[in-house]
Amino acid sequence: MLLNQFLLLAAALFAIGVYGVLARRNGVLVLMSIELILNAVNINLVAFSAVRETVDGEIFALFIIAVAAAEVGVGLAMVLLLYRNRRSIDLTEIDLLRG
Amino acid sequence: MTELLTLAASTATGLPLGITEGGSWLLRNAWLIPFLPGLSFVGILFFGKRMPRGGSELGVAFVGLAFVLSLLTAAAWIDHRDNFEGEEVHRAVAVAVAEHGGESAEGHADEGESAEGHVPGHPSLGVHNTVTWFEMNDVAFTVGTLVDGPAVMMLVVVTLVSLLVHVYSTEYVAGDRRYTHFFAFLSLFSASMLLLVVSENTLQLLVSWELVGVCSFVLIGHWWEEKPNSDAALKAFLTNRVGDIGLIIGVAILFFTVGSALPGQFGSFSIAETNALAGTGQLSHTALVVASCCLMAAVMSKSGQFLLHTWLPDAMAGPTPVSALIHAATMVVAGVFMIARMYGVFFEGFSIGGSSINLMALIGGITTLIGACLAFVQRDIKKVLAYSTISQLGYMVMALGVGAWTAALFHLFTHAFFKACLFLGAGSAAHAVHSFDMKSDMGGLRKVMPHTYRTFVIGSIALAGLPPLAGFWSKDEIFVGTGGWGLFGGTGGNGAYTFMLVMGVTTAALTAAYMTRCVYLTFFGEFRGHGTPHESGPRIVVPLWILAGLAIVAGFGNLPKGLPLVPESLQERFGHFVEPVASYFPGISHGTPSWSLATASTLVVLSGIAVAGWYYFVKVEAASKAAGESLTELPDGLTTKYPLARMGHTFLVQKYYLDHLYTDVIAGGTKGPVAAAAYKIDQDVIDGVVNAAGENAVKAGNLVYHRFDQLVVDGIVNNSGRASSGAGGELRKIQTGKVQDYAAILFASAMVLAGVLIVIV
Amino acid sequence: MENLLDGWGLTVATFSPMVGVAVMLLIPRDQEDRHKLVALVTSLWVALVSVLLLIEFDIGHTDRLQFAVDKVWIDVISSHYSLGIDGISLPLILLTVLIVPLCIVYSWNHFPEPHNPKAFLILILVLETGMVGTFAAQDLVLFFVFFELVLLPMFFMIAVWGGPNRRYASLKFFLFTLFGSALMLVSFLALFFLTGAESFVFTDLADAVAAHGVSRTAQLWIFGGMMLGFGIKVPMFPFHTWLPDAHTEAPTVGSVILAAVLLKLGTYGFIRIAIPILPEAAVEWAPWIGMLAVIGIIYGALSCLAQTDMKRLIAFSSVAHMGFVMLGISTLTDFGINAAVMGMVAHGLITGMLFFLAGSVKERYHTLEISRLGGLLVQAPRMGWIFGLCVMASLGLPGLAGFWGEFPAILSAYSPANGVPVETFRTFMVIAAVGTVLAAGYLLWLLQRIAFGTPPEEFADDPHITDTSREEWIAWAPMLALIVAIGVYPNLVFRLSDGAVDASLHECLTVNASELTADQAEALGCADVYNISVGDGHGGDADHAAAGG
Amino acid sequence: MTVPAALQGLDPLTGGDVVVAQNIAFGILSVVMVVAALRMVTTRNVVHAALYLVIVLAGAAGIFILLGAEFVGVTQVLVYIGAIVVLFLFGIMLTRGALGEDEEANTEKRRMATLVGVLVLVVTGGAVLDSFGDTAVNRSAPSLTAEIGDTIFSQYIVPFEAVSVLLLAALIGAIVVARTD
Repeated sequence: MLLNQFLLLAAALFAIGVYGVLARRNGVLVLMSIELILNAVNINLVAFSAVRETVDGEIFALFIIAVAAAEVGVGLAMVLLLYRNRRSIDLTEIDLLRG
Repeated sequence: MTELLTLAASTATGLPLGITEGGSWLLRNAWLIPFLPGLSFVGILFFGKRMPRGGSELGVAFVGLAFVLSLLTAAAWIDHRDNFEGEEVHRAVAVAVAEHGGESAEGHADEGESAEGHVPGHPSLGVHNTVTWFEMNDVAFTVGTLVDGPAVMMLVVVTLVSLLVHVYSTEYVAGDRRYTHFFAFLSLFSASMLLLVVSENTLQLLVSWELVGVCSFVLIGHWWEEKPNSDAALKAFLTNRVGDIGLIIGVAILFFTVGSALPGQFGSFSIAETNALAGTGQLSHTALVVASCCLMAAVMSKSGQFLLHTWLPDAMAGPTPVSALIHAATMVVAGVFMIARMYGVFFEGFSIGGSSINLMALIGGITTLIGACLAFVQRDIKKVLAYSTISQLGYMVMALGVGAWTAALFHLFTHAFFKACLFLGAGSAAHAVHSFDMKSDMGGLRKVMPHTYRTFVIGSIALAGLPPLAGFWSKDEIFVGTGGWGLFGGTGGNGAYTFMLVMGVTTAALTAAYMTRCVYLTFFGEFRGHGTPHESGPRIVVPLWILAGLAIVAGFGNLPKGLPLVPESLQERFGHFVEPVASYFPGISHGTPSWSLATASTLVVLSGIAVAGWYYFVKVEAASKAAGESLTELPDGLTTKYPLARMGHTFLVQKYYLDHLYTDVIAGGTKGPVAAAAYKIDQDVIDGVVNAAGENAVKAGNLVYHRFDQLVVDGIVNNSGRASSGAGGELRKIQTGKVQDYAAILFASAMVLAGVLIVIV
Repeated sequence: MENLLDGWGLTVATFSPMVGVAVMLLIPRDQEDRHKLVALVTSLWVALVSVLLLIEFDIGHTDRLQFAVDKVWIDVISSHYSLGIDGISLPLILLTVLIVPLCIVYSWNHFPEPHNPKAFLILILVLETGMVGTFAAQDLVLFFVFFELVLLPMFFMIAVWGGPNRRYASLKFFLFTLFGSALMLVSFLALFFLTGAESFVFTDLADAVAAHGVSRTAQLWIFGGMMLGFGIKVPMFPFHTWLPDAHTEAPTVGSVILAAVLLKLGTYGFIRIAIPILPEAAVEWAPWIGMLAVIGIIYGALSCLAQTDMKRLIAFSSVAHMGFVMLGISTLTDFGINAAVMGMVAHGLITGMLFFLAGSVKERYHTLEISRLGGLLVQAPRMGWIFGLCVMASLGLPGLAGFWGEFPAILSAYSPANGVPVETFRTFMVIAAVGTVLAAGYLLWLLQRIAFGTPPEEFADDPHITDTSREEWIAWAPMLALIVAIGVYPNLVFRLSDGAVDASLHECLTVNASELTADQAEALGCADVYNISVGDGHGGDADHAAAGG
Repeated sequence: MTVPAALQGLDPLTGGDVVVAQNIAFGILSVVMVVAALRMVTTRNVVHAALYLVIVLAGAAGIFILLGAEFVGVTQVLVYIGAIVVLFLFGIMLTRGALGEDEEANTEKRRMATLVGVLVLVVTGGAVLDSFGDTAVNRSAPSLTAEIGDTIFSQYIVPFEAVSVLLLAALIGAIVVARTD
């Protein structure tokens, strides 16, 4: 197996995740897409650690999984808050930063 | 680069600079003279308002002190000139020029003998004293004093006129809105002018040059509540800035050109070194030509030479004392003095010797003519004097152009007195009638203002140049100096400047004529103004008489050589003491005076007076009698009779339309269309690109970012309003405030940059 | 004391503002006086430390890095925590630590809306750390960190306390600068990788480039990237459009800091990083930089003439003035770069003052429309005279600071360094000289409209229009004094900068070609690169001027 | 290198076949993952999206195992599929009705997102291909969980603690943000 195939797979997932983050209007779906991105990264890390025959990469992957869990928790909480305040989780309606 | 230094030093033999570090205490410490007025400026600025007489006493005291000091300095110089036996400063130069420099120095000597009777072989070493101002790149930039003939002469003139004007002003501007500020800046001006006079290097010259400019700006705009005044001030300052381009560039060129001849040093501002090296002819001639042309531009603006003279008449918006001091006697001659200072450069640059025409002489000649013509058509007495000042400055520049250095400075010397006298007289008259308009508000003042009348007439005659008053002698010397008068059987001079001679003589006639007109309109006929004018007080009259007296006697300072009944020891004293005989001064030759020329010029002047006198004192007088009122011109004059004459008259009244050219076309153009266009470009093109392209098109035209922008930004702003790219439009659209759009930009930029990095590494 | 300074002086000077910030974070927001006090004391303390540094600074060896610290910082990317100052950084640091307290004093009693002194002062202190750090850093990564640290506070200052159009202006400012610095970072990395230097420390990089040289094209690319990054900050001609908006919208103090210090980060980058590390590329780029510089001079001046808003006019005048600075830099001569350093200091003081004045005018008249103003000299004589002085200084009147940035720059353009086209630069010299006239034009026009004349009736008897207040005097007096002092005795700056500048320039640039013999040129071994034609300056008749110094 | 032990037990394969098997496995997994991912970001039904996410995550777990990182794979299944997705589903249910059928964002947005996505894919893919020509992954043995444990608790102890603090903070934060009163 070549390293490239894993990296390319990761790249593809990453790109798709980016698309999701940018294109979806539903907050929850955006969070999901972020998970996709994180997974792409994980694949890279694990692949590299497999090449280098060390466990560091895998450990980082584990950390990322943990952090992802935390992130989803907080993220969903915010979505809920949003929903409670605006009865909507449509990100395109949230433009408090508009200049 | 030490080895280079030694190498250069070994090959170099000292070039005599014609200056010395020795000399008496007074000469070495001439910096005191500018320092005193400077002190009074600070003093007046901070304490003036609290003083009983608003700080004027401080100004008068310090300037008076400076005057006394300059007199002492002059005395010290007279002693130094002939009796100083000190060390001359030599400068190591890259190319060996010992015999060259020596030759030129000794060339002076025997010219001195043949042409002028200097003490044989006794050079007049300028007294040189410097301190280091700042150092850069191993070059020490100094500030200091170079005291020699011209400097001392100027010191005396400036301090004297300045003192008189100070005294005069105490009455003239009494109770003015900004009495204190007026005196403060009068002092600052004196300080800057004196600093300019004793400048030892071109940088210092440049600094003081700009300082006198700004003083004139402030003083012209003294009554800045009225827009015309501030406009005039702006005009003066900007015109001078235009000339300063020339000064800056010229100084830069000279700096490096001289540096190329000095080992181990990339430039030098020193005036002595510059002139001396120019004399040796080892500086590139091209550089000298370009430099002299640039400096000439500066002279044109500062000394009101043709094309850049238009600011001077407007400058009359300032208080009359200012006009007298700055715009007649001292500041405007700064340009002339600068030429005289850098004469080595100009002499080589314009190759004055042995030529028959050159830029400087031409400009001077034209100026003197056009100035005189314009003086005819003025109603405002100060404008008459202003244009006559322009014309007289033209004389000086012309004289320098034809190589009559001494004559030029002598004319500067005498002109300072009689022109100041005239201005102060005009001021006194105007003070009485509260107006400067000769035709509507003056006339017949001779009865009520006897002192003003007499002094003004004396000044006018001196200006017209009738013997034996001051103007005659200096003007005559200039004619002699042109050397272009073979038909009068003269010899000598630096070339055959016949053309200049013709211009000069014509102007002499014109001058006489317009001064006659001015005198008539002001003092003869019946009073046309309102109220009852009365003679001014002593603090105005006394300076008038002093100046008038000087206008009479100043001419005797430089009686021509070989004048009968005059002992040898009294001839050409001015030339002897003022004209440097040193290697920083070119070897100019002097024309020999001739009776025929003097007679001719006198006759010309008389004819001028005769014509104008006949017109005014006979015809106009008669016409007024007939009309029963005091006329100022014939009801059926030339201009009414002949359309051609009328056209000419209009042409003059419009000042050759130069003002329209500058103000409306050039200035207006720059300020209006051009600037607007530039700004529009800025907003619509550059900023428009930025806005339209979002942050990525900072490098508009760079394909990558541009395309990226088209995609992303367009995607965001759904292509709307791209056409209407008023400032703000597009870029604000990027700022939708939506997180996702920012994220898009973030990702995309990151990727693009990553791509760049991949490409580069 | 000394050794303490040697080791810690710079670190303290750089990070004490952060301590102040920490303290202020703990103080509740409503205790404004306490915040002001802390901020002021902190900035004064920094100023004190810097003055001590100045006192201990060895004037004899301005070319040497002093108070240097060099510790391994991030080993992974071989970046060091390396601080140090020489004659170029010192004046700018002093300028910074002078401006900051003055700004705090100035805004003492009138903070722009929305008030909130706590946040405002914290931002100012963070800015101070960033600015001082940038001038002191000797390591590319560290430099970059500080360089960017400056960005955010300014962004918020404009975006929160700015004028009506603040969001647009702040975003524009942010994106522009970010874009520039991103490219800059790229070129830094490229430089590091290509040279394979053992660290990001400037000297290491320079040695690495000199030793196993980078390919010429790569050098050009890298220099180009840096040029963009620094040029945007300066701002150089095509990249200047963020400046007027940022200045117009920013609160007074923001404009002052922006004009006085932030713009200098760019030019400082040129002098400190781009030119010493990549001399060959510098020679190649010099004509282009010079061209952009003179375009900026003329073009900024013209835009000024078209302005109707006082603050915007002053902002555009910065474009023109920084043009002179860039011209001086682009000559690559000791003379020109000295002029540039002087120009930076002078422009910092003068334009800073002008923005202060604009702020005060705005405060009194509630407008900056030039057409509506007038007669300042009547209603507030002192302020009017101060304004006049600053205008004169800004148009480069000799005897005031501005002149010493302008004139030497023009002068140096007459004979640029070896290998730089002489005729081109002489053309630039003339154009720049013309620029001085335009400068006089718009500045005097401004002076006439603002100060001269009689006040328009809408303000004729407005009680709020008072003369200079106490805070203003305290804030302005030092700057005015410095403007005059430097103008009268420029050595104050030149003596510091000269040695350092000379050392920062490659010998081939500065050697006097006209006095080189063939073998000396051979010994230098750069005759080909800098096409030094031995025996004469640059050929041609008028060009016997010794190139460079 | 590693393959599921069962496969190894039945009949020993030669190295070559194993490589083939792995590549086949990888091919299937990757195709499934990419397709699922695409559906996930395009489907209109939120719940379906969550389920597609499950598929992708499972695929990722498979990839991990294929790479011999069994522990990571297992963790992936437990944490992601077991916890996070459930969390998501809760989120979806709690916000149900906000926009049940997530009608797609407007075309400009999608266009932009597509372009950026493609850009990302191109650049990263280019970089990858440019950097690692034909580095092969052939791992002698799967990494031991024990080894991972030792390393975490020795070398990476500080980050580990940090992460645990982070989780705690996240927990509290989530509660504070989301609580009703």
